[in-house]
Amino acid sequence: MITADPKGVLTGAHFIDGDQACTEGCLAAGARFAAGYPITPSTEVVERFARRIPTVGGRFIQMEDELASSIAILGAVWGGAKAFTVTSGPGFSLMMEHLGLAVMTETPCVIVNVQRGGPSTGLPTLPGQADMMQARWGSHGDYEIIALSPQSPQECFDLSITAFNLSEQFRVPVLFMMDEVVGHMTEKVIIPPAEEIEIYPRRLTVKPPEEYLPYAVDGDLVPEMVHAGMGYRFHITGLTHDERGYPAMNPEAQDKLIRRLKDKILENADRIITLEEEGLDSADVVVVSYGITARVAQRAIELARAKGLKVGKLRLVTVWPFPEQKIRDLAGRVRAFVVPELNLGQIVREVERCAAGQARVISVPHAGGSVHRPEQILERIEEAAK
Amino acid sequence: MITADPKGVLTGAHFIDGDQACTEGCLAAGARFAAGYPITPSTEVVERFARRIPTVGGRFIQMEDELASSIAILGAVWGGAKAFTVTSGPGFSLMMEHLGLAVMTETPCVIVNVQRGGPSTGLPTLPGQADMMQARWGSHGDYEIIALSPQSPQECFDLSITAFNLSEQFRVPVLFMMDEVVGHMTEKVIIPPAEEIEIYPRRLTVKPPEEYLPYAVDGDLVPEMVHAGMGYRFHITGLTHDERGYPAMNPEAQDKLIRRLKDKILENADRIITLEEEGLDSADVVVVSYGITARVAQRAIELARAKGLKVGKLRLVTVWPFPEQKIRDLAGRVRAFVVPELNLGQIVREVERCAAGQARVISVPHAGGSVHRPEQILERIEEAAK
Amino acid sequence: MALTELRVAGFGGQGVILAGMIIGKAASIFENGYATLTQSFGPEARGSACSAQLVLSDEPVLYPYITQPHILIAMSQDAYNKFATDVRPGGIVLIEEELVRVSEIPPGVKICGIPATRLAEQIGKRLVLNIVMVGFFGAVTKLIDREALRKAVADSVPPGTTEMNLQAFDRGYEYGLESRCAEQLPESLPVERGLEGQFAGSES
Amino acid sequence: MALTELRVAGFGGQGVILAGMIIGKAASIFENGYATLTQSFGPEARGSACSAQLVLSDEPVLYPYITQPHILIAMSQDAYNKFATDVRPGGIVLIEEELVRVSEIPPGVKICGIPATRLAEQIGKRLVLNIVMVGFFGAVTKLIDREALRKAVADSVPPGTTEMNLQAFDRGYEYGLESRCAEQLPESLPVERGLEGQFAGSES
Amino acid sequence: MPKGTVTIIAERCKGCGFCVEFCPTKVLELSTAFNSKGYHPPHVVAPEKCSGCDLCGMYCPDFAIYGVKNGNASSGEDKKNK
Amino acid sequence: MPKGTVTIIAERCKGCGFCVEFCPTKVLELSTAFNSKGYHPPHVVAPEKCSGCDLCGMYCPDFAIYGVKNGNASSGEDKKNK
Amino acid sequence: MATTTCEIAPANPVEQFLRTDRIPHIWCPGCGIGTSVNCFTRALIELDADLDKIAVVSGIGCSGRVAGYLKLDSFHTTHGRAIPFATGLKLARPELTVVVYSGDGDLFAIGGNHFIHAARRNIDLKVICINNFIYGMTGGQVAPTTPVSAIATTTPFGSFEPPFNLPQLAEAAGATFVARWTTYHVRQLTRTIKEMLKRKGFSFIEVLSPCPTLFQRRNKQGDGLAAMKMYKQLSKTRNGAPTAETAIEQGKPIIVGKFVDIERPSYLGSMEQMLSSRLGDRYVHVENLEWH
Amino acid sequence: MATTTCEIAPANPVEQFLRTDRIPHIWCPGCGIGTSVNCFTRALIELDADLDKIAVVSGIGCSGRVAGYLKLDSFHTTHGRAIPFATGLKLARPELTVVVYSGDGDLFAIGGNHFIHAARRNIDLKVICINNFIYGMTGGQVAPTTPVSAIATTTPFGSFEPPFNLPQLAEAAGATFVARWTTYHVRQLTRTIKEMLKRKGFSFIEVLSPCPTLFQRRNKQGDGLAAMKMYKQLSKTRNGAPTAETAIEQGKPIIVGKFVDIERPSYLGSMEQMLSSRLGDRYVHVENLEWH
Ligand SMILES: Cc1ncc(C[n+]2csc(CCOP(=O)(O)OP(=O)(O)O)c2C)c(N)n1
Ligand SMILES: Cc1ncc(C[n+]2csc(CCOP(=O)(O)OP(=O)(O)O)c2C)c(N)n1
Ligand code: SF4
Ligand code: SF4
Ligand code: SF4
Ligand code: SF4
Ligand code: SF4
Ligand code: SF4
Ligand SMILES: [Mg+2]
Ligand SMILES: [Mg+2]
Repeated sequence: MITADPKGVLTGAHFIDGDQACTEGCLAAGARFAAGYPITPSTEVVERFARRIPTVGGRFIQMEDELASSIAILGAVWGGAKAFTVTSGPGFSLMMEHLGLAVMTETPCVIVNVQRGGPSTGLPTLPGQADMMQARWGSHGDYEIIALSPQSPQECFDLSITAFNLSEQFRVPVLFMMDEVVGHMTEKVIIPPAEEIEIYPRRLTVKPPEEYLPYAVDGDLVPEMVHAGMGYRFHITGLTHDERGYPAMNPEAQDKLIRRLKDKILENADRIITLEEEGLDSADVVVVSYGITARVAQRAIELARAKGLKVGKLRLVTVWPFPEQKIRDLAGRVRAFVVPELNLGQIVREVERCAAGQARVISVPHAGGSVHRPEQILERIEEAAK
Repeated sequence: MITADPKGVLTGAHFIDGDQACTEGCLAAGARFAAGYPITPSTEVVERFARRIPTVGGRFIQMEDELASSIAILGAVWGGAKAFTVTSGPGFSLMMEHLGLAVMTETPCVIVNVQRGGPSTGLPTLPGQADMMQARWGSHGDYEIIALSPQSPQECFDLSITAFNLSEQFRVPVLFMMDEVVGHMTEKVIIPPAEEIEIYPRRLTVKPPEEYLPYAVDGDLVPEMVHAGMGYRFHITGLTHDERGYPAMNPEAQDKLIRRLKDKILENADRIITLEEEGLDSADVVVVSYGITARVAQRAIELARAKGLKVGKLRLVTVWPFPEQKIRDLAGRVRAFVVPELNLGQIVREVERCAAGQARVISVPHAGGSVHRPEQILERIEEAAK
Repeated sequence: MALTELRVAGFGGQGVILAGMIIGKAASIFENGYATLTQSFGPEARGSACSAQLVLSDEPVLYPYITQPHILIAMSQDAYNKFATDVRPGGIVLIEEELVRVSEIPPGVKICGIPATRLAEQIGKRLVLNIVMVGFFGAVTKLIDREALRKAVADSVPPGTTEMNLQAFDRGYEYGLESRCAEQLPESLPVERGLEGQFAGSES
Repeated sequence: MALTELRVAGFGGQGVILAGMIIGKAASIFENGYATLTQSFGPEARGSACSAQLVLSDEPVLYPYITQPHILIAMSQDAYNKFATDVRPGGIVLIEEELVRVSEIPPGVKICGIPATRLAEQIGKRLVLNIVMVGFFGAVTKLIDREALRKAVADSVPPGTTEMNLQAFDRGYEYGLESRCAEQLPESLPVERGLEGQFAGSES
Repeated sequence: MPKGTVTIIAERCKGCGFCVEFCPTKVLELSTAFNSKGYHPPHVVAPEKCSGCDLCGMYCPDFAIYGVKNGNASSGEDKKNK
Repeated sequence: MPKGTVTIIAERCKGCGFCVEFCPTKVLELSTAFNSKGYHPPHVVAPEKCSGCDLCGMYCPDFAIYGVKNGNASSGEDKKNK
Repeated sequence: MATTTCEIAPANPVEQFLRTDRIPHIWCPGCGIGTSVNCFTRALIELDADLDKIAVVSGIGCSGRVAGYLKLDSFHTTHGRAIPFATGLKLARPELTVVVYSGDGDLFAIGGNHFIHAARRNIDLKVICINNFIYGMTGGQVAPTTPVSAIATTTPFGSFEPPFNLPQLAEAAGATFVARWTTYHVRQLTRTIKEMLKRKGFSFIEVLSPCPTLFQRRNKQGDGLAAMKMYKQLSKTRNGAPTAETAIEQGKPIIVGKFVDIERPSYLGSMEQMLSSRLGDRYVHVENLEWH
Repeated sequence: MATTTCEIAPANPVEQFLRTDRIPHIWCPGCGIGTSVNCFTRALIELDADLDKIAVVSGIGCSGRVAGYLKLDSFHTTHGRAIPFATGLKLARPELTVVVYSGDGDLFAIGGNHFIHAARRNIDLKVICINNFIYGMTGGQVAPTTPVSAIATTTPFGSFEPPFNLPQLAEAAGATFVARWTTYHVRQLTRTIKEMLKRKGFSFIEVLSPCPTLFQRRNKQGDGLAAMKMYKQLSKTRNGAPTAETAIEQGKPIIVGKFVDIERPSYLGSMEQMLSSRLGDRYVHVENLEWH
């Protein structure tokens, strides 16, 4: 770990919304390139970046569409930058091909999705959390990604740094899954001094070109990178490839590559996953939630506790990789999980799968466009506690 | 149900591959418009369509990309045609936004995905089944679709007709999830006479324009359609909308619409789902499979039975909606499910979820690029039977 | 301050969100409290209903939404109609009195009016009506220190417009200090009826 | 016919798949059996390794892949090297004898060679070498009726080329009827060695 | 009787002033009053000058005004419009 | 000694004939023999005419032939190429 | 009296074309989109067009909302994809007159590829592009039409990307009818729309239109009315001007007029001709692909 | 002797640029792509270019495989997206000379939008488009360059879509350097590539190239050699020809040459200029955005 480049760090207290806090987080993390295409409710992130970056030292380009912005950042990363793009549902759908390319070429980058109501054009100005499964499954083929879900402007700042760090550490695109409420909610955000911000450095090789194999790995399954212009004359392709990065059109190469891409995430899941846990030890009922819904759920939990119920809280700061083991462990000792989401039941399916019949799993769906009323969640907690 | 238009039906025995059989199925189903963009291993479907359609009476256009082809078909449907498009992984990823538009506007259409090895450019000429979760979750927002998985050229013909029928019946895009093996495998395909082919007619309204509400529904939750040029002067939008089809930017409209879009599929799941079952009654172990893998699994099942094991077969002809109830029922009475797939474990997650700890669930993953060796599956069956 | 819920509402173009921002910033940056501001607006850039919700508190705000606001600032008729009945008993409704005709007041709620648009126009820019409203709010509620509010105004408006905005703030504040608020249907407030007359004229 | 596994292999541009198609069609449409043809080829349109696998049977074919073919038709050296050792004992390998140097024959496997490319060139079009091969296959294996194969050829080639293709088929068939097949390393087959000589010449 | 009649739907008006500016005979002026959205709609100051040219109608982005030539009341009615 | 030398890498050749056709001095002809891919590579029929112009090399899509001017053997060696 | 109340007034000519239950619309005071709609509807009136056979397809954006306000068969599709949707619609149902009505960002940023390909193919679409030099709907970001040095939210210090010259791009791609007017030119625009609706082939009208909220005001050009006056003052009609000379540049007149109007077989015409010439009697022509 | 064996031969000039462990390549006999690669590599030799600072970006297609064979920093991206990838690369690391090497389908069908926008912005990219009039990689489907009435697998009865005139489209979009040669013109092509590599701004060379397997043969134009002879015979060099006159049409000469070569500030130059003029000292210029 190194510390942040002070040029990007706007140390101090700010009353800003989640979108803007996200921009500041990316800047603090060292992002000096962003390519974007406007879409409500995410545009403020790149608007602020466009305003800030010329005085920090970097570049922003508004591309012609999301296809372009999602691959321009990959070009920038191979050119040496830390880079990200920002979008919402419809644009996220358009980025799916390049999410796959980033996975396949192991290009560290961050894609921010400020979720709105879907499907299709849906509710452009209103919140949703219905792209959570898309984040995991939206591109063709098998892969694993990392997805984080902030619950406040402060976390939009803090976790976008985490997103970049994970992305560099595991050479994987990290999806920063905000939602319209968090994105447009304004609160105090404290930005610490640069020297208090830890940055995971790019894993550049120290090997000379003759010895360097772009996709050879050691212990933690993550290969070392080089940048264009460094004299390595390397090749990168979205085709299945061997350790040299050359196309290898056979099932053996496929098996080796694709499994490693999954394993580097799954085998490191413990190092990746962050959870916020509270009152789990004595809980009868555990509320599993993420993003803005976690704050609504918190209120419901307090109401339930006030009624004497033993309710625990498990907030998924990291949504993907899914904390399978945690759920399995809890399932053996709690009565039920209650899973409120701003969708008709997405992450609850994972909870259900991992609970494996050991505990009841109760979905508290919501079609989006607003958040739950705490009472809606409370009701289901009460039902679960019965 | 009506019978097929004989103009599109090439009655007789043919030695053709799955791609070509799919074309013939679409033609028999009444498709008179296709828009496509070439991509291996799916291109033969539209190549054949381009050759056939001028003498059948219809139109084909090769669009500039998959974004275009996937929405041109929606335009054609609203103009009155039955229409489809065809692609493979990378193109499928590009179609995700318009899959959502089709869901939202309830536009009946068929999207064929001849799956190859992924992610990214992957293995263009080799098989995979790793877009199965993408089929369900690849577009932003909440929705349900229907996905079918044929196992032979004959089924490429038969089920593409089913795909169109379901699409018309439920006004939902139907995903026809082939794979490279099935697509490029050549076998005898028997095309029956037109009068033996049943076609679900478009649900056009008989109401006069004054009384017609584009998105009002009755019992089965599917609204009636009109075509442009019929005098209804209707409006269609990808925004959340009310019964008039007008944008309605509030959570109530969202709730009503999005739930109905899910419910029309889920509440009709029994009418939609087709399964091939064999030996389930007495089975200890059930092999759950689909597409080409089902044929490989069949061989493994036979080998296992030869060893005296009680193995049942559940082939998912319909993969989505997932046959939850069937798995739940079986889970109570079998020892284990064995789920071979040409991916690192996708549909097995659904099996796991629905089995809810009542039976063991054993994944037989394969990264793609070829099919399983039957012995690989056999081994896991044996393990499961222990 | 104790947890206070506040809503600012009007139509797009009136600077509703900025008004909320300034109040929130004053409370959380220039005083040492916490504020959570959420917003809702229509799909378009301008013209439709728009509102900002603020939760002000001494402690970090958990649940970011308001349920029953203590204070409503209503800058349009639509806003008033939609939100006035939600205000909790004992609360206050601040209105742009030339744009809002007060049809019904929830029991126990005080109504205070200001011709903010007209005052803003007098200052020279109709656009500053929101800042006039913020000043008015400051004076009527005394929830937040005047100086904190002023600093927040200065910190939130485009450079070059600071002076005009501070003037607008002060104008609203002064007006607020002098104004009387009503607790029942104020027959006397010269709202829509007047307009009707004028339009009838223009259409006849 | 009993379940028979067959592989046709060569490089792209040799019409490998079409050869397989014709055999499959003959078996499943023009005789009353079943055939499943699967194919594998490289990413490019032409030039790299390419093979077709056929399972022929009297009953519907379940498992579509071959495991150990009874018959291999090898039209390039690569194809031979890659696939010859898989052929099951008692099986047959048919080779394009000017392109394949037989390095090793699996025990109990018969090798039959034909200069298909040269024969095709004699007929006038190098491209029909695959049809020559099909004819050769028909004569050597007698697995499928000659007429069924001829019909399948006629039914599978572009209109206008039927005659040339049938001629190619017949040429291959006749050659096959006359040819002797070897069951051991055929020192006498004039393969790569000869070429080497020629290239040496051209490079010196 | 003037040659034309102009109709104003004040509640739709957003006070852009296009009609006032581009009326060739200067029939209109913006009023100082607000409508319920807070805009100043136009009012007629010189009715006698109205030619019914409907330029105001063509300019009005809010479909809030239109002119018709007198004695031509049903023009523009589309028979096919059900 | 002729002015140039042409080198043929027969195993790479796909017999397209570009080199033969566009050699300005007609140094080459396609041979009748096959290489192991089944193509007919060129061979040199008039070595004395070769100017080493490398047009054959510029045309050859398969990097299978090239000409160099005699006494110029290391031209084209790139110092930076590690 | 020269004015009347609504009730007894002769109908507002645009009224029959509106989904009046959706009015007031969302457009800002002084936005030019509504003005263009007036021209479009007047053109339909003057043509006495069969309104059942006219379809409007929009993408996403303020301009893209036109489809939603017009009481015609109308489609509000996805951002940038109005043209391929319209292509499918037209090919399935050639009897329809298919109008694509959308914004500069929609048609030329994300949608640029579809535009040039439809122009190349000469698909019989009538494209009306509201060019307000900005992304309106999303709050004023730079568009591929934004003039150099203009302020947009994503070019807060002035845009440094040269904009497209849309008529030139359209012509180079293959459009057979290319015109430009501003919302000041209501009569000319109406006339050109009429012409376009009557002809066959890919047709394109660029309509320069004020976006006071996000373009004019931010660039200190005043309100919508100020923009209209500026159009009036700066425009120079040059019918038939070479499109290479129609770039909109600071300090130069805005060239308006009809620039291109040539005949070339439309896509469907070419298809018909090629297939029937190559297939003869085997070619089966069907007009509308209506499915029953 | 005039010929030598490999071992003792002076190095094949192209060899140093090849990933020789990947040769033989996948291209067909008589395919022109390899010929264009020769020209590109000769241009690099003649320029004595620093090969560590040249990056090649390709999309997907036969032509798109160029990146994979060149021993330079090379990127094989997704279909149609080489240009936006290259844009990101160039903007992050301006020191690189970024060459986009791809096919007509890749750059102008699916990738058309990126092309016109990069041209508009005058991003300093050097685009080499192998135009073989067809989609090679996927087996011969119609491309936006396919001549009318040519047979492709998706136009089995003859294409009826007019192709783009690529130089005209490029110029209309804003390209500052536009040229066309065929693979017959190896010397001219080499020279023009050299010129392009030396200049700044969005540059485009169209290289007409045989695809014997899927275009020539299907259209009864013989093999690659026949195509080369045809190019030789039909080409007419007209440097500076107006791009409106460079359409490739049946029965007319193929116009080749350098058509456009103008100066316009590049995207990065304009950015630099605008930001420093508006922000003065506050603007922080960094050349490469290298992250350590
Ligand atoms: C895929 C996608 N990306 C982005 C958006 C957000 N978006 C909506 S409208 C718009 C731009 C509209 O600009 P323009 O077409 O010029 O229309 P205007 O609002 O200016 O009339 C954008 C970027 C979207 N809806 N979908
Ligand atoms: C998204 C996507 N769509 C389609 C394809 C399939 N595809 C690969 S290459 C290609 C066309 C190549 O044509 P061109 O660019 O002209 O290259 P050529 O092969 O002719 O050199 C297509 C359609 C793909 N890889 N990705
Ligand atoms: S043009 Fe319309 S909106 Fe504008 S002032 Fe006149 S009536 Fe009002
Ligand atoms: S109809 Fe013509 S003259 Fe009458 S008010 Fe309108 S613009 Fe003026
Ligand atoms: S140009 Fe090259 S590939 Fe072609 S014949 Fe000559 S050596 Fe062989
Ligand atoms: S180097 Fe020149 S002269 Fe020599 S063979 Fe090659 S082309 Fe002919
Ligand atoms: S933002 Fe601009 S384009 Fe959109 S409605 Fe307002 S003025 Fe019109
Ligand atoms: S298919 Fe065409 S473009 Fe591709 S390698 Fe072969 S000849 Fe070249
Ligand atoms: Mg716009
Ligand atoms: Mg091509």
